[in-house]
Amino acid sequence: MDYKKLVKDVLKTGRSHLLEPEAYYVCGEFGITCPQFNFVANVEDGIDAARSMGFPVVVKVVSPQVIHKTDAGGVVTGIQSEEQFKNAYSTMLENVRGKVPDAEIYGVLVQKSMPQGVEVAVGGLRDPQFGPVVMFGAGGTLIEVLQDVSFRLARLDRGEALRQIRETKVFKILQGVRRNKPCDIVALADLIIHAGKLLEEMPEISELDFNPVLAYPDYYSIVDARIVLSSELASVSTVNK
Amino acid sequence: MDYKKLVKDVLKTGRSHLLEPEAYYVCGEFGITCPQFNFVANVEDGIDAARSMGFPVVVKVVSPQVIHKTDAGGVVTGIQSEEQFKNAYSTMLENVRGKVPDAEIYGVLVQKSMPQGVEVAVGGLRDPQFGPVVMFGAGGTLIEVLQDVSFRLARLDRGEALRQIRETKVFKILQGVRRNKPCDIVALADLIIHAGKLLEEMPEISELDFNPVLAYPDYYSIVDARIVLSSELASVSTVNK
Amino acid sequence: MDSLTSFFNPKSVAVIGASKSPGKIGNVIVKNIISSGYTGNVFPVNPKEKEIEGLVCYASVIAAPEPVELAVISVPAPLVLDMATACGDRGVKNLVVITAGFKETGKEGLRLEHKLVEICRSYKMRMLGPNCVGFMDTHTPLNASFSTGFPLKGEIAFISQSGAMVLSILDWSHSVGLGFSKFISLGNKADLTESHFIENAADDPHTKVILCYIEDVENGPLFLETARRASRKKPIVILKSGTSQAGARAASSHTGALAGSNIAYEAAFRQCGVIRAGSMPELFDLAIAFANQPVPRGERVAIITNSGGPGIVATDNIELKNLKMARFTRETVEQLRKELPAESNIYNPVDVLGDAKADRYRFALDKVLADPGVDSAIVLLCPGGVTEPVDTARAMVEMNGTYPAKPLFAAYMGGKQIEEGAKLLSAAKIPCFPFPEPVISSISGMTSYHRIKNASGNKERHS
Amino acid sequence: MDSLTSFFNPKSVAVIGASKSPGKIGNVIVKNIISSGYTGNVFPVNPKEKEIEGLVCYASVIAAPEPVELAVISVPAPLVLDMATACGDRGVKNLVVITAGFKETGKEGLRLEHKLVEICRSYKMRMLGPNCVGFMDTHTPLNASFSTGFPLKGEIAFISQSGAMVLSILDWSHSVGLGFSKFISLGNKADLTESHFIENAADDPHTKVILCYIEDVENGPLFLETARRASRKKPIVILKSGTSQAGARAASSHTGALAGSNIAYEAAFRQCGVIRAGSMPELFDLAIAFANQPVPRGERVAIITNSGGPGIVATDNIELKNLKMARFTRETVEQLRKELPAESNIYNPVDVLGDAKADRYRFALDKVLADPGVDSAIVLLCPGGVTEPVDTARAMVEMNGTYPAKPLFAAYMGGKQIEEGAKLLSAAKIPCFPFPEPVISSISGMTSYHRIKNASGNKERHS
Ligand SMILES: CC(C)(COP(=O)(O)OP(=O)(O)OC[C@H]1O[C@@H](n2cnc3c(N)ncnc32)[C@H](O)[C@@H]1OP(=O)(O)O)[C@@H](O)C(=O)NCCC(=O)NCCS
Ligand SMILES: CC(C)(COP(=O)(O)OP(=O)(O)OC[C@H]1O[C@@H](n2cnc3c(N)ncnc32)[C@H](O)[C@@H]1OP(=O)(O)O)[C@@H](O)C(=O)NCCC(=O)NCCS
Ligand SMILES: [Ca+2]
Ligand SMILES: [Ca+2]
Repeated sequence: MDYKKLVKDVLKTGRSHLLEPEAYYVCGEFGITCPQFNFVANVEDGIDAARSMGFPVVVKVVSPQVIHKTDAGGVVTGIQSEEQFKNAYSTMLENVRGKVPDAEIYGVLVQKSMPQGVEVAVGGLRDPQFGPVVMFGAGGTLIEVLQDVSFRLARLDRGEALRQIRETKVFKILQGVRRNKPCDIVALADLIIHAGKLLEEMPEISELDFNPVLAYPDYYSIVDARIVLSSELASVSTVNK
Repeated sequence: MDYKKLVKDVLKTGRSHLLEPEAYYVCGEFGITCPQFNFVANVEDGIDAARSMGFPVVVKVVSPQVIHKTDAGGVVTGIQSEEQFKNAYSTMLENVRGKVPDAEIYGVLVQKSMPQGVEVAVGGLRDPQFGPVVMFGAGGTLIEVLQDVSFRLARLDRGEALRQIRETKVFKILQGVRRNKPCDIVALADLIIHAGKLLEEMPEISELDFNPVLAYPDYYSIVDARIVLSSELASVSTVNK
Repeated sequence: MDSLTSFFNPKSVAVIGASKSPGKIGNVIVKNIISSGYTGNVFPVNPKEKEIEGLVCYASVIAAPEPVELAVISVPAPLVLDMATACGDRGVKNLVVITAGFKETGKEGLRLEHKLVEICRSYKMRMLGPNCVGFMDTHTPLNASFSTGFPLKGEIAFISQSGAMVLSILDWSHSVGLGFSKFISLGNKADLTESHFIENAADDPHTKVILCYIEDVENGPLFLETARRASRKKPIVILKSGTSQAGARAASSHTGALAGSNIAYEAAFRQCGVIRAGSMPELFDLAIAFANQPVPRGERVAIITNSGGPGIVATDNIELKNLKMARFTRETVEQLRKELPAESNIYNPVDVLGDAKADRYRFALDKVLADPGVDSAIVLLCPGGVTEPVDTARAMVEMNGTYPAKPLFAAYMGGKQIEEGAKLLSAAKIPCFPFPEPVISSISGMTSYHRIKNASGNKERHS
Repeated sequence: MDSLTSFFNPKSVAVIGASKSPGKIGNVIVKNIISSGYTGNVFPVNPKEKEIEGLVCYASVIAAPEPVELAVISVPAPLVLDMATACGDRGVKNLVVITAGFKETGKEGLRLEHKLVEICRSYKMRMLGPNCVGFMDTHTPLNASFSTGFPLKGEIAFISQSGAMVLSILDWSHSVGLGFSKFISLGNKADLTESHFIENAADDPHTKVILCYIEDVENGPLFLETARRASRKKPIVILKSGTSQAGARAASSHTGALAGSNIAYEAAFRQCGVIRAGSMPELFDLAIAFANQPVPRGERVAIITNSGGPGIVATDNIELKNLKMARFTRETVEQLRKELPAESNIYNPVDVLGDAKADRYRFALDKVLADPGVDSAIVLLCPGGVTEPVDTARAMVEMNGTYPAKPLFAAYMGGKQIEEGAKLLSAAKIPCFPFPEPVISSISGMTSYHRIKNASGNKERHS
């Protein structure tokens, strides 16, 4: 399906954010790579998916009502075997039903487990005066507290994105502390540029938030993606529905 | 043994820092609590120790030549069973012998595994003009990079220690973000005060570094302790030896 | 963007709402135009008068005997649209609308302002304002404003969204002897905005540094494009207010501006090479620095002082402001060692001691400025029994001439004892401050412009 | 610590090394003592002279006809030990040793300095210096220094490790009309240190604020104890230099000081309630604020302005400096709404509009200062056609009298047009600055002293 149509369709339903698989799909169209994943509707398909991508895997609930998936018990990581998968699958759904009783559950995302990396975050928002703004910073759950972030307007070249990365403290970690190898900072710079392009080309998107992004010596991987649609457009479509 | 004598004896051997079990011992004398541990010389004693404190446990090499234990492969965490223990014990010693060939290995520290908590750090140093200074901040490997720390002179009361904690960004996390319970901040304040007392009473100690300290809603736990002895005194005793 | 030549240097100016009554804005404007030394034709317009301030007065701009390039409108708001239409009919090229009572007063005012802009567009007139003080150009020369006084001639263009700030700074500038090329009061920015004037100032041969006070940017994309181009030619220093939450609220109640977020401004300024001033003093300190001294080619600063304390304070600030203490070559150190008294400090900061007279300062300054490892130099002077503030200033002026590519600054700390020397320095374009910190803050701002220019220069070369 | 009464207010002063030659330090000191209006006995000491500046000169301090409470020594370094011994023998209580050539010159000097201290200790004499400018006390009055000039009488004690800074600030203080209770040049701090003078100033009824410039603290524990006690009585504002790595190197080459680390100083200052100034301008701005206005009881600031732009700038700074914009009570808002023109902003910042005369400022200020939600107020004024800077200043002086517990500040922005008003304000102890930012920085520093006092007050109550 055309990603632009996808977003328009979601807006028509009055939903204000993309589901994780939808978000990965749109990201992919802008050259933003995510770990291998499958969106499944039952445990058997889930096991097939896990087997074909190889353990360990992660499962995550996919539901428009569950935005903070971890808080709702909607995420299980480090699943090593089919047996563990079955348990995790059902426990997770139970958790979610317990915590968010009226959640419509669309299915489950099975995602390849990623090795440990340096946690960073990339995000974007739309400024009324200057248009899309991209954010880079330290990632993980501490991000709001640490405020180790730097901003640029979206239409930036690689040199500017690299300068943006260098302004953060997490940059030192990306360069390799102790005996760790340095991470692929150019790949992160390109991720920032792509996030900016996404915002520029998709006016329906008001905010995006990739956190954490795991950085590796030769690679990066977006482990969670939140894409918020313009609430004006969304509410308008709700009314029209 | 008297902790003061212990430190003097170490100084006499010309060693410039305390081994981890020594450090915990000295800490204990100042009301600084550490997780249950045993210092063992062979794998059998290790298993006994692990069994009596209950799995999971952590093993760490104890050697004056190995200061950055993790870098030398001298730490294995999350040991769940006797079998895993045996493997971990030997693999760890092999690692260390490989990376630091001439390390004298005094034994192995078996320590109760601690649940996840908020990682903070407490430290201390000696200023030529004002005497002991205590540090509090965000912990973990990122500590040097994030520089989320605040300082006080050692002779401080609880109110002052609480103010010190409040000056850091990690304080927000200690208060409980998302759905986490707030941590026991008063216990951390007392830990700072005790660290200060330790420095005041023990002029032979030039620096101390508890990182990470895990903070819990009703508790804290020091997961690693580095205590550096005054290099002047140490080198003097080396000469006298 | 088309040029603003006919705006700043019009062949003729009409004042619509000119008045005979002293103190009224329409009278002040006519007087200001005349007393600024403007050499073009001036046509006061007022249906009730035949003559104002010795000039023939016309009943309407239509009646002006020659083409009108600029019209300054200062009639009450309800008359402004008609006056603008008349100007359009007369072929006026540019308007300055002083009158208040437009967007800043609410919905009805906004409607009126939209109509005013429509009239301008339909006649292809450019407009400054409404709700502004006007503008001043010291090189034309022309004072098309109701200011009290006219600036000294200089090379600073000040573009301000606050009219009051224009009047305050104009008054202040005389007390410190600071010259300007232009003062522009933007008002409501209904047509011409900061972007247009930045573009113009960047190409103005009489302007060396572009100073802005703004509460918002009118057109983000245009600003970005303009500022990026302009910052490659000249330093642009901006004080942007409304950055705090409370400040943004105050700004929107003041101008009705829906400002972008502070992070977007921060990013925008950085990306288009604008230097952001953190305060009003910093804005004008930087203006003085850029207008009077060359941009340093690097971050290595040398300090020459006659007392330890201020030297240490300055050294601390160098590090704080992301500059570096210069390291002298062995040759420089040896020369200083040979000639300075034994107790002097011959490393940076150079301490020429409390009994240093002008010749000792001169010697040290000569050696230090000649050092290839020094990008800029600061002279610190505390008055003492034998200190020679005036002769030391003269020596600095001489050295500033000998090493024209290296910026030179002074902090003369004191009152009466250093006053004359400080004045001499300022007059000779060596910025002189009463404390070390603003000197270093200025050098730091200038050095960041050096980095900006280098970065954009590289970019152009590589792409 | 024993009191320094006989030091600052001695019954008699001997000058050892007094000279007849104009310009020589030993001559300047005698003249300074006389011209400061000192009313005790003055005994010049010089073996070659019979009379100096009209006073009987003695061959030795031993020959002084009456007990000597203070001796100022300004003979060359090799003679100082003998002179100190003679002073001890004569029963002198306090010494000021001007002479340089001690610790600051290296090992040999340090040895000499140790001997000097031994002599003082053995005779129980207290000593300021060596290597200092001396001290001035405007309330005794006594100028026991070789300064040029004498300070205006005031309530600021300035204790400085830099002699040059004493001379600079003294000169500067006259140009801004700032008064001092004491100037103390610490020199090498071989006996008396910052701690002694902080303790003394805290108990001095003529001192309201204690100002220090230091490069290091001489005795950490003593400083902590003293400053903690003193800061409960009076604000202590310190500029500590040598905080950067380069600065610390410069400081140690200057004074041979082995300073503690900056983190220890930062912690020490915070724990003993010292307010740390970030720069020389901030140090003196805070001095002016504390000396002239009461400490605000909280962080809620009200702003009254006649123009939007500076109001927004000030509002931004309030947030930046950890202060809060006051929220007025409904009553205040209603009163402002009723009396001010419709276009005014009646919420904080109150915009009384460009055509505000003194009466409108007066009205708004009265209402705002009466509001229980306001802890301090700032008046911003830009000159315009009808603005009345002088009458507005008079209205402020009146209101300052009506609401003596609430600190009041002004930023008068301009030059000639506001000069007289600004002077009137300063003379009436309402600090007036040329831009809003230093006003807010001062209020912020004062407010942090309010917090310090509250915290230590609570501590005392609870323990
Ligand atoms: C523009 C403004 C100053 C006019 O106020 P004013 O001078 O009191 O207005 P007046 O009604 O007296 O009109 C001005 C002159 O124009 C004259 N006039 C009237 N109709 C006219 C016409 N059709 N053509 C030309 N002149 C006309 C008036 O007769 C008067 O001249 P006079 O003194 O000879 O009578 C006022 O409306 C205003 O906007 N003030 C605020 C300005 C300001 O602060 N700007 C922003 C600064 S940041
Ligand atoms: C103290 C100092 C000023 C003396 O220098 P000087 O005035 O050139 O020294 P002199 O040799 O002329 O001695 C001073 C006077 O003391 C007199 N004197 C000599 N022996 C004396 C004695 N035993 N008792 C009293 N006076 C004596 C001298 O004759 C001379 O007086 P004169 O002018 O009548 O001849 C100088 O040594 C010094 O230290 N200067 C630096 C001061 C300084 O900068 N301090 C720190 C500021 S931050
Ligand atoms: Ca606007
Ligand atoms: Ca010292």
